[in-house]
Amino acid sequence: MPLLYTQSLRREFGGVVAVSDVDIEIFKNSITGLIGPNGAGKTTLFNTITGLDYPTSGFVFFKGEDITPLPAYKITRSGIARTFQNIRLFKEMTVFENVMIGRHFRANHPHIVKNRLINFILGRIFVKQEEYDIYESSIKWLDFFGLLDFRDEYAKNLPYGKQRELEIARALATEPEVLFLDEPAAGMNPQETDELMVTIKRIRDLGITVVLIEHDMKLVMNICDKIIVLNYGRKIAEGTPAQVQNNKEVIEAYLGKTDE
Amino acid sequence: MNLFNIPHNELLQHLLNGLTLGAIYSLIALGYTMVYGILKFINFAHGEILMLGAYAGYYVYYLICDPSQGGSFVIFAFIISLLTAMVISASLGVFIERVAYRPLRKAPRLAPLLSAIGVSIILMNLAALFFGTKSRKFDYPIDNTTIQLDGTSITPNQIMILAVGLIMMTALKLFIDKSRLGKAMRATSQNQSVAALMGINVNFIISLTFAIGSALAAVAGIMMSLEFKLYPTMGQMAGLKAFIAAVVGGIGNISGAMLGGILLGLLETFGVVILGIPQGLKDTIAFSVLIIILLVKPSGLLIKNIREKV
Amino acid sequence: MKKLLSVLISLMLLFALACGKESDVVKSGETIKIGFLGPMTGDAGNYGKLMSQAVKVAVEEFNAAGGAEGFNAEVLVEDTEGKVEKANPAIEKLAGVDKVFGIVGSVFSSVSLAVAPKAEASKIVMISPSSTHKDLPEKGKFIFRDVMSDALQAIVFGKYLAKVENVKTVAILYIKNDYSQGLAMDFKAQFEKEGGKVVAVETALQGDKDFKTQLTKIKGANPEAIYFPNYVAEIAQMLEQSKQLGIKAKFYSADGFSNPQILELAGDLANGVIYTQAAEQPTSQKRKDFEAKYLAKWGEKPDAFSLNAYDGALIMLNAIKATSSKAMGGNLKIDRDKVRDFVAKTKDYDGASGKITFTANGDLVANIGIYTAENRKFKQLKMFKLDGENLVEIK
Amino acid sequence: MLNFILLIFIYIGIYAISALGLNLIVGYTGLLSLCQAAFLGIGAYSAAVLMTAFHFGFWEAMLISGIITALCGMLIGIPTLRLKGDYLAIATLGFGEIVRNIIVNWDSVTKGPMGINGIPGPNLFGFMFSSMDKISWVILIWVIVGISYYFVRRIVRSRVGRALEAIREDEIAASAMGINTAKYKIGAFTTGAFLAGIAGSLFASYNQSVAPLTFDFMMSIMILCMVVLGGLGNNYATVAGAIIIVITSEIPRLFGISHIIPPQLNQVIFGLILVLMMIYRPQGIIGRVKLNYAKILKKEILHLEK
Amino acid sequence: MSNAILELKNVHVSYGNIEALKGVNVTINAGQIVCLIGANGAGKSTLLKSIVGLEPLTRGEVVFNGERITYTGGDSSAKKDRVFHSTDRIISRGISMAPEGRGIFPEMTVLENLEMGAFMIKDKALIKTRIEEKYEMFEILKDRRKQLAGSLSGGEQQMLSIARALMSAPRLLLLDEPALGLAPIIIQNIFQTISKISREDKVTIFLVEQNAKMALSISDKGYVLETGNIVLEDDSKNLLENPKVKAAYLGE
Repeated sequence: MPLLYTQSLRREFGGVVAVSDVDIEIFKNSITGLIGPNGAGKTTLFNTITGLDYPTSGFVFFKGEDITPLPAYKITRSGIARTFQNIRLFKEMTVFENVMIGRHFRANHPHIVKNRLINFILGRIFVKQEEYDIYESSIKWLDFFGLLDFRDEYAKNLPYGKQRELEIARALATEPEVLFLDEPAAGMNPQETDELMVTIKRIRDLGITVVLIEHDMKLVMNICDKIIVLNYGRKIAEGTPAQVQNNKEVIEAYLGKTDE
Repeated sequence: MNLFNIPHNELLQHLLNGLTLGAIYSLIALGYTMVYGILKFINFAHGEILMLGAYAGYYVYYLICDPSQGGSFVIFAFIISLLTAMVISASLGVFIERVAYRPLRKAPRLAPLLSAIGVSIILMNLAALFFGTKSRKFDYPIDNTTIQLDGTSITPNQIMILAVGLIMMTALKLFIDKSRLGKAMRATSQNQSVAALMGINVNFIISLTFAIGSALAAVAGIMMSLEFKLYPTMGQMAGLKAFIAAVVGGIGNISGAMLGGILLGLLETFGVVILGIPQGLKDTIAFSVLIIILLVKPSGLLIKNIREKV
Repeated sequence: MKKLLSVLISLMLLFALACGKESDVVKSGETIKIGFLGPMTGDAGNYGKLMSQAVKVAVEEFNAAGGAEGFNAEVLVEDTEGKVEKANPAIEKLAGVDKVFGIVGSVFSSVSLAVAPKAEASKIVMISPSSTHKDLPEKGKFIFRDVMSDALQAIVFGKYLAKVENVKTVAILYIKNDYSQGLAMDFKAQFEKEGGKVVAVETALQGDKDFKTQLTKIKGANPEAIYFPNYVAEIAQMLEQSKQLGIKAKFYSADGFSNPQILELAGDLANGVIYTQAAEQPTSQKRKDFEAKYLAKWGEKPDAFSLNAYDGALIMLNAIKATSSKAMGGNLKIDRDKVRDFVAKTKDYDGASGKITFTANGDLVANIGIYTAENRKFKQLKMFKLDGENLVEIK
Repeated sequence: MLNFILLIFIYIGIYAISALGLNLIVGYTGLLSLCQAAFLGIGAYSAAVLMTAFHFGFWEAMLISGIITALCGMLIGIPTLRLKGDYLAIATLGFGEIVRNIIVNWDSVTKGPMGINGIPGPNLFGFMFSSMDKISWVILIWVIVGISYYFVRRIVRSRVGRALEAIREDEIAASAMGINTAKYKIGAFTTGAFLAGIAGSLFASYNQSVAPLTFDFMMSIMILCMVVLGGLGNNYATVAGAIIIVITSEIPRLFGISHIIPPQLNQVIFGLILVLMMIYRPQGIIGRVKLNYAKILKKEILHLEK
Repeated sequence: MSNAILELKNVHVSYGNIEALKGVNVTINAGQIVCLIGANGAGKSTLLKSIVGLEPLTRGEVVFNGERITYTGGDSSAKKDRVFHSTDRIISRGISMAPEGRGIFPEMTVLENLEMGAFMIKDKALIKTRIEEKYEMFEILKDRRKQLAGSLSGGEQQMLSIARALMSAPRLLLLDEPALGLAPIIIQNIFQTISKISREDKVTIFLVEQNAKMALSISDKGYVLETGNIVLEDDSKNLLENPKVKAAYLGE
């Protein structure tokens, strides 16, 4: 059974169908690519799955449970994290704090912290225990991306490539089972893209399932186990990179004649 | 519901009163909405520009004529004073933008807001200092004898307010939609730097926006003084209400401002009448309805709900 | 935070040392200070302005007459904006910093009620020229007013309308402020007690200028008369809009109408409106003199409250003059309790607003005049006083 | 003079408490609220009614009115879930006007335009605070300012503070991080309103009277000015802002020239200061002080490890 | 170099204390397509903005068609040595730009967007013919002329942005990352259009692009910008063979 799947997921804006009855299946510990022309509904699909948008009809199942009606924060808590197409870091916060926010709800151990309010006001020891936990794991994730040296920098002052990495680090700090990446290589030069491919594989090796939207065919074709192609909101193809690359419909709608 | 117990001529009367009030709110709301559209901040001094425009019109009016004489010269004088007031208000609006808002274009969002509040306090009190705090009467340029129609009363002044409001709003709407400068205004409000790339002089367009909005405020101010007298704080509450109306209509949207203004005028008159509660609670009813409208349509009546792009 | 607090505390200590001693002595070369407390800015700013000008006329008159033992008086005008929280610093400043011996004010009842305990505690005679709320005089020994209370005015007028004018049905339109509401409610109670019928009670908010909705409703109720116990700007609006709506009822008002501005704002519409006001000697020379002086100095006419303010100022200045004495070093010694007692004994004082007598608790013993406006002038029609439950006309 | 200066500090304290509350809403959470005066009014009236009509003691009344105001804050917090930026500001503005309107019209409870008089002072173990005795009032109010300051400081320096900051920076990203943005936004309004309610009850008790004209839009603006003028998102600056604004508006009285210059001129000067301040220091006099949570944590954890 | 239409001489731009451009020299000859490649944050967009006056120079000068449109003397504090023309005046000299992120006016129709491109032109008949020309070149825009520009797809918006920039018949067209975020097939289309414009309309084009391979393949000359400095300048075909470029920007 797939870890996450959708059932005729549909999203309309006004009369415009952005996502049209899409079924996708994401299997555990795989890397799935989502490609398609601009306006094909890729990001909308991401949004409806991660709760930032709601589907007009259809369902999203995660670990066998229907998560369609849940708000974004609950979906994140259930184990789905994401990044954004236009990087959405907390710009006026430091790198370290960005990752700490990712740990925000994980620190919420009700069995440890009783009488939250009183403890909180008095700044008592249990709250400190909780903060300690946040501190430790934030360090861990920063280290994973080699961002420790930047920890006290403001996020807005990081170079572009590092900002992308920080956003992924922040998402991983929520300890997700599935990670959705929306155009992670956008704006990266080929060198940075190569590094990113390695990173994504490392993330997969941690046991995290990855789903990504990307226009960089080199990245998609190299690391994805499965590729799903959307056009005008519909799924037009699905399969291994090789299958998709040779699909006539995909070439017409998206890839074009490849000189490569 | 009390509505059905009210005789129809009384209802008609309420409708008429509400429309007149709404026309004035609409005229004020237009200025707010134009400035907001282009600079994305609430110009709290708009109500004071209105008040100063009204005073300017008042002084010119009484300088060139004696309204008690009546006759066509008074009407002529009135038109002259209206135009002068528009020019003075427009210059004032442009001047305020230069001095108090332009240095703050790149400042944090709240800075121009507070600056505008400062300007509003300054203007209101300067007016009180120079013109005195007492109310003044602005004599009608036309014979304002009530016209009685089947138990419903309408005054020529009300007709004038409705007509002037309608003309101004239509003219503005046409200007914004069709004219070259109007389109440049819309372009500037959507994206300032790209508008500059089109060869539009953005500073000029912003000044123009302030000028037009302020000139309309002067018209509203004179209409208000005819109907409700003239005093230094006249722009305060009316301005606040008109702004709320503009937001409910959909801020930045010209038709929205008109709709919001008329809606507020009608709500103030009908809200309590229908519920049969004391008139003192009219603001409660009107504002509650407006907040509820906002909750249902968070970006205002005439603007499509735009979801933030993720 | 700690730094801030320590700076604050040391500042306070410094001032504590600097201005520690209290005194009721006016040093030679200084002036006897009295205060005026009222709204000078905002919606009601004009009322404060007119009254403060009247106090200034009174002070000038007092000084011209030689002052007290050669000491001149001076009035300090403080703005309350008509708000309690602004009035508090104002009275604290008058009481604590300027150490005034008397205050004319405050204008609004709500503000007067709030500042009265402070005046009482600082032993400052406070005479309000316009706070008509019935509870005010009970706030303390030092609290007086030379304006008649709402209760008295409304009761007399309620009786007058029902008994003398024989009006059966009345509609009331009042503004939700302390002055109008007090009058409206007391009048309503009295008028109903007399057997009259109040067919509609409509309210409006302070600052409103559009009363068409209320008037349309009142028109629907078809009353014989409408009572507008408001301030002039609103009354002018109400009269005009009533006319526009074709309302044929008779109009009645209260002493708020006495501001001559109404003649300017409402023009001929003011004609025939009947209103109450503390009765005055229409021919009183004192009033004519005051009005002339006022007009000459300020270029405008005083309203009825200004008359009260002028009288109040003179009453307290005269009391200071009568009770103060030269002390050592050419200083003037003033005993606050004596000043208070002197003011309290005021009986049949011949003021610009009429004969002034204070009751035991400091309220005005007043005869009520019924007035009207005619050809842009005010005219007294009748004069009444309340004898128990009975209305007695004074010829 | 001393009394007058003490009085100013009493007012500063009252405003500072509600400005601290507003700072939590505007400065930390980034929600523009224009109804802090309404919260102050609700607090003041609740306390006034409780103490005069129901004869509650000051302390119970203060607590209850704080809670009542907090509930109202929760109510106005709900629109924040749907409204953004200036639209929210307008909803709060409307709410403020509604509150004022209701206070004026609800005669049976609020005594309408007359206001409520004769509100007693607090009684602390038999010690009665009288409004004539300013020193004890200054101490009482500044102790409460201190508590509020500590309370807000605890909030912003914790996990909750970081969540609020994240919401201000990017609400969508915050919700994608598992933060229940609705809860925190409403929480910010509730807490901000609670502090305003406490300030309101002090206001009522100190002035011994409340009147509806007091809690108008201008007052909300004044409190907002305190927050912005000092520096958004900086509690220390907020208190400084309160001091500056109140003292500025009392300068003519402090220098004893209030009866010489026309009162309007006083207001004009105040407006001028506001405009000039914004042009030359748009970020506020002190500005935002960014907390560095990494350092805070490090300090606290070192403490823990000991 | 009489053939140079645009020259940037020692251009410096700073944001606060951070220097985004550290003395950039660029020369663009008339009739050519010149591209500027570089990593994100290298200062590519800043450079374009400084040409049209959207970003003030701290030092250096920009010469267009032999005329200094922006100039600051060596000492940036000496105010009298500064000449800044406002964006609208620079545009009026014959420069046009399709900004990064397309910059269309979303709440105006396609037609109105095109009209805005011709804002400087007062001759209504001329505007009309120009619009018809653009409809011919970009057929999709003709079909969509009554639609709000915000409802177009990304590729269509990019086409609109370029068409709009051409409405003023500029002598120099600045394109800021036209391929950003577009699908491969559309990117191909856009670049074909760009070279077509250069060929047919005889417009000089200065192209800033991340997609180095595409940009270099259609251009005559290329510059490589790294952290505010031009590090390479050569004919495009040479750059395509340059091992450094290959490694860093072509991913080979």
